[in-house]
Amino acid sequence: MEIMRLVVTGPVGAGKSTFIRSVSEIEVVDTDRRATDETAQLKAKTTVALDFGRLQFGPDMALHLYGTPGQFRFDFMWDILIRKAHAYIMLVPANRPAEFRNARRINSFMQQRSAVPMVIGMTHMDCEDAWEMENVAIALGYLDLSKAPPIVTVDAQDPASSGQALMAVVRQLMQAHLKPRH
Amino acid sequence: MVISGYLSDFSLPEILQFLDEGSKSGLLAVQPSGLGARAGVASSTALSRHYFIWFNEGRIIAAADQQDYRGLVRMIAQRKWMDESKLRQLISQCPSGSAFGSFLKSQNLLSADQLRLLFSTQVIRQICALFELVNGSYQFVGTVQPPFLEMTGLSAPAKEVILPGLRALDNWSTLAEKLPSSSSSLIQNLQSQPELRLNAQEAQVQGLTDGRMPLQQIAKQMALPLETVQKIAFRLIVTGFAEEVPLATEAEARADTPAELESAGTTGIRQGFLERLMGYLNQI
Amino acid sequence: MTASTLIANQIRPELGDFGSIVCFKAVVTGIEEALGEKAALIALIAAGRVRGKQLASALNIQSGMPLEQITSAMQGALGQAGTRLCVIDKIVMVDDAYQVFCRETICSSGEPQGSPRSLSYTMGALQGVLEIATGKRLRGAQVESVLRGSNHDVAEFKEY
Amino acid sequence: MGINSAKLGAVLQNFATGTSDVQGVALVTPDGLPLASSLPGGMDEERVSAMSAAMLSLGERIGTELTRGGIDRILVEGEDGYAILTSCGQDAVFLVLASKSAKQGVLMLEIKRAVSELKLLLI
Repeated sequence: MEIMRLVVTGPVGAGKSTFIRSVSEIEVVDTDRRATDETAQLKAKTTVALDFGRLQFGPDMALHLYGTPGQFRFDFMWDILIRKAHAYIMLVPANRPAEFRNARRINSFMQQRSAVPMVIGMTHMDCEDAWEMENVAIALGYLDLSKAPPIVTVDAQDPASSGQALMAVVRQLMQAHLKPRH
Repeated sequence: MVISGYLSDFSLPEILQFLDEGSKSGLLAVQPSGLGARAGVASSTALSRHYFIWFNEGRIIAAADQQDYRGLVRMIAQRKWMDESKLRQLISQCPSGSAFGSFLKSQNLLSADQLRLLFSTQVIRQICALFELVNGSYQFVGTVQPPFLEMTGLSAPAKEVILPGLRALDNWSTLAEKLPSSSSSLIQNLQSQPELRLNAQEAQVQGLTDGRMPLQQIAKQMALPLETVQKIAFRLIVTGFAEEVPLATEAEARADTPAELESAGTTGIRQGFLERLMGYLNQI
Repeated sequence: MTASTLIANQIRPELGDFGSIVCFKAVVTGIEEALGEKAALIALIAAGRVRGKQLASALNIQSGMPLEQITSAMQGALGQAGTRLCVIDKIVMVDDAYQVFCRETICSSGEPQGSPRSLSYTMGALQGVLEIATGKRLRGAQVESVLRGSNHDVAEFKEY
Repeated sequence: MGINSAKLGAVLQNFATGTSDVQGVALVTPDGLPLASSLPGGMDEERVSAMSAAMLSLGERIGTELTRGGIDRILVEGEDGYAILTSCGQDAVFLVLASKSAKQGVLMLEIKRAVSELKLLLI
C-alpha cells in the first residue's frame, strides 16, 4: 500500500474536522470529546488528539488525512503529526481576526519542523465580516504574495471545494518533485 | 477596502502592524466603548468620541480626536506660535495637495523643530494613549483623501509608534491574551527587520531569538519576571523583529497516535502516485 | 503636414540643412573627452529626450495613440524624409516593454565593429517621443547593437 | 517587491519638512531619471534629475582623473544656499537644497541618516 500523509492544521474553528469529513470516504475516526473550555461556546465538540480520514483511490493507493487539534496545549500532537507528513494544509478562518496570530504561531511551528510543501486554505470567506484574502495573508506575515505559498478559498463543508484545496496541495508536491532536493 | 471589528479580537498594536506591513493607505477610526476606558484617554464624557489615524503606504501621517481638520491649527494656536485669524488666512493660501505643516515651513513661519514637536504630540502621544483602551471598536477605510490640513508633512512607519507606545503601556489587560506563551521561543523574522532602535532589554531578548530557548528560560537567564519578557517578546513580534514559535511539550500522550502513523516511514512520493490522486480528485 | 516640412528648409542658404555625421561624432567624442563617458551619456540622453518631446508635439502625437500610428509618424520624422537620425524598422511590445528596432543610427554610424559605443542621443530622442505617446515615464536600455553582431540597434523602454 | 516610490516619497517629504533649513530634496537614478522628489515650486523634476546625475558623474571623473579617489558627496555653495549631492548606493543620487543659514555639520549628519534610510527602500 502506497500512502500519502497530509496534515490538516489551523487555529480553533477553522473547519479542520469538517474538511476531513467532507473529503474522507470512510467513517472518520475522531477522538472528539465534549468541549469544556472556552471553545465550548464555539462548537459542541473539539478535537482532542486528532482527526483521521482516508481517501482510497486505487487498489493500493491511499491518502491519509490527519487533523491537528487547534489548541496550543496539544502542541505535542502537532509535532508527532508534522514529522511524518508529506505535506500540510493550514486552514484559516477569514472571519476571525482574533485567530490570525494563532495561525501565524502554528505556521511558524510547522515551518521550524518541516520543509514539506504547504498550502493555505481560507475558510468562512462567505461570512459578512470575512477579511479579503490578500489582507489575511498580510496578517499571517506574508507581505509579498509572490513569495507566499498558494492560497485557496475553501468551503470545508463542500466536498468539491475541499477537493480543490487538496489538488492545490498535490500540485505543490508535483512541483517539489521537479526541483531537485538539496 | 473596509475592515472593522473589536479591539478585544484584533488589538490596536496588531492593527497598526497589519497596516504597516500591508503598506495600507486610508483612515483608521477607533471608538472606545464600555466603562473600561481609562481617564486621560477618554473621560466618561467623551466615551462616544472617535479617534482618527490617517495612513499613507503604511506610514502614519496624522491623527486627530475630531474630524473637523482643525486639530493642527488648534495645536499651533494653543502654543501661541500664531494667532487664529492669521492661521485662517494661511489655510486659504495653502496650495491644495500639500501638507499644511510643510507649507508653513516653506513660508518660514514654523521651524523643523516646531513641526517635529507638533507631530510627536499629535501622532505619537495620542496613539500611545490609545493603547490603554480596554474595549472599543475599529474601522479602517481604504479610500480617503489625506487630511492635508491636519498634516505636519512628517510621517512615521506605524511600527515606530507601536514600540514607544507599548514600552510606556501600564495596563496590559487587553493584550494579556496576545502575549506569547511562556513555553514558546522566538525566531528572527526573515521577511522584515525594521530599522528601529531597540532598548537594552529588547536587544538582549532579540539576541536570544534562536527558535529553541523558551521565554521562561530567557526570563531566568536575564533575571527578569516572566511577564516582562513576554511583553518584550510581544513588542518584538508586533514590530516585525521576531516570530513566536511554540515549542512542543514533549510527547506525553503518544498512546493516542494511530498505528498507521507509527508504521509508515517518510519516503518520497512517486510522481505517478500524485498524478493518479490528481485525476481522482478532479472527479469529486 | 509631412514630416519633411517639419524641418525649416532654409536654415542655411548655401549649405542646406544637413551636417556631417563626422562632425556629430566629433561632438560626441569631444564631450566624452571633456566630461567623461557617463556624464556625456547623461547629457546626450537628456538632450535627446528634450528633442523627442519637441518632435512629439510637432507631430501631434498624444498619449493613447495606437502603436502603428506612432511608428509611422516616427519613421517619417526621423528617417529619410525627416531629420535622418535613424531608420526605424518596427516598434514592438514585448511583455510590458517597448522595443524599437533601428538601423543606421547616428550614434552607431562610422563606428568599427566591436566598438563598445552605445546609443545616447538617439536613445533619448526615441524615449522622449515614446514618453509623450504612452503618457508614461519610461526607462530605456539598449538591448542589441549593430556594433556587436546584431542587425539592429534595439532600444527597450519600460515603465518604471 | 520592486521600488516603492510612494514610500520613497514619504521619506523624502519627511526629510524636507523635518530638517531645519532644507528647502527641497530629490532622489534620482545615476542615469538622470527622477525617482522621487519634494522640490520647491517652479523647479522641474526632470531637469533637476539630469543635472544632478551629470554633476555627480562629472565629480566622479574629477575624482579619478585628478586622483581624488571615490566621491562621497558634491557640495555647491552659492550666495543663497547649498546644493548637496550624495551618492545613495549603486542605484541612486540624493540631492538636497538647503538655505544659506543651514549649519553644514548638522546638515551632513542628517543627510547621512536619510541616505541610510533610503538605501533600505532601494534594495
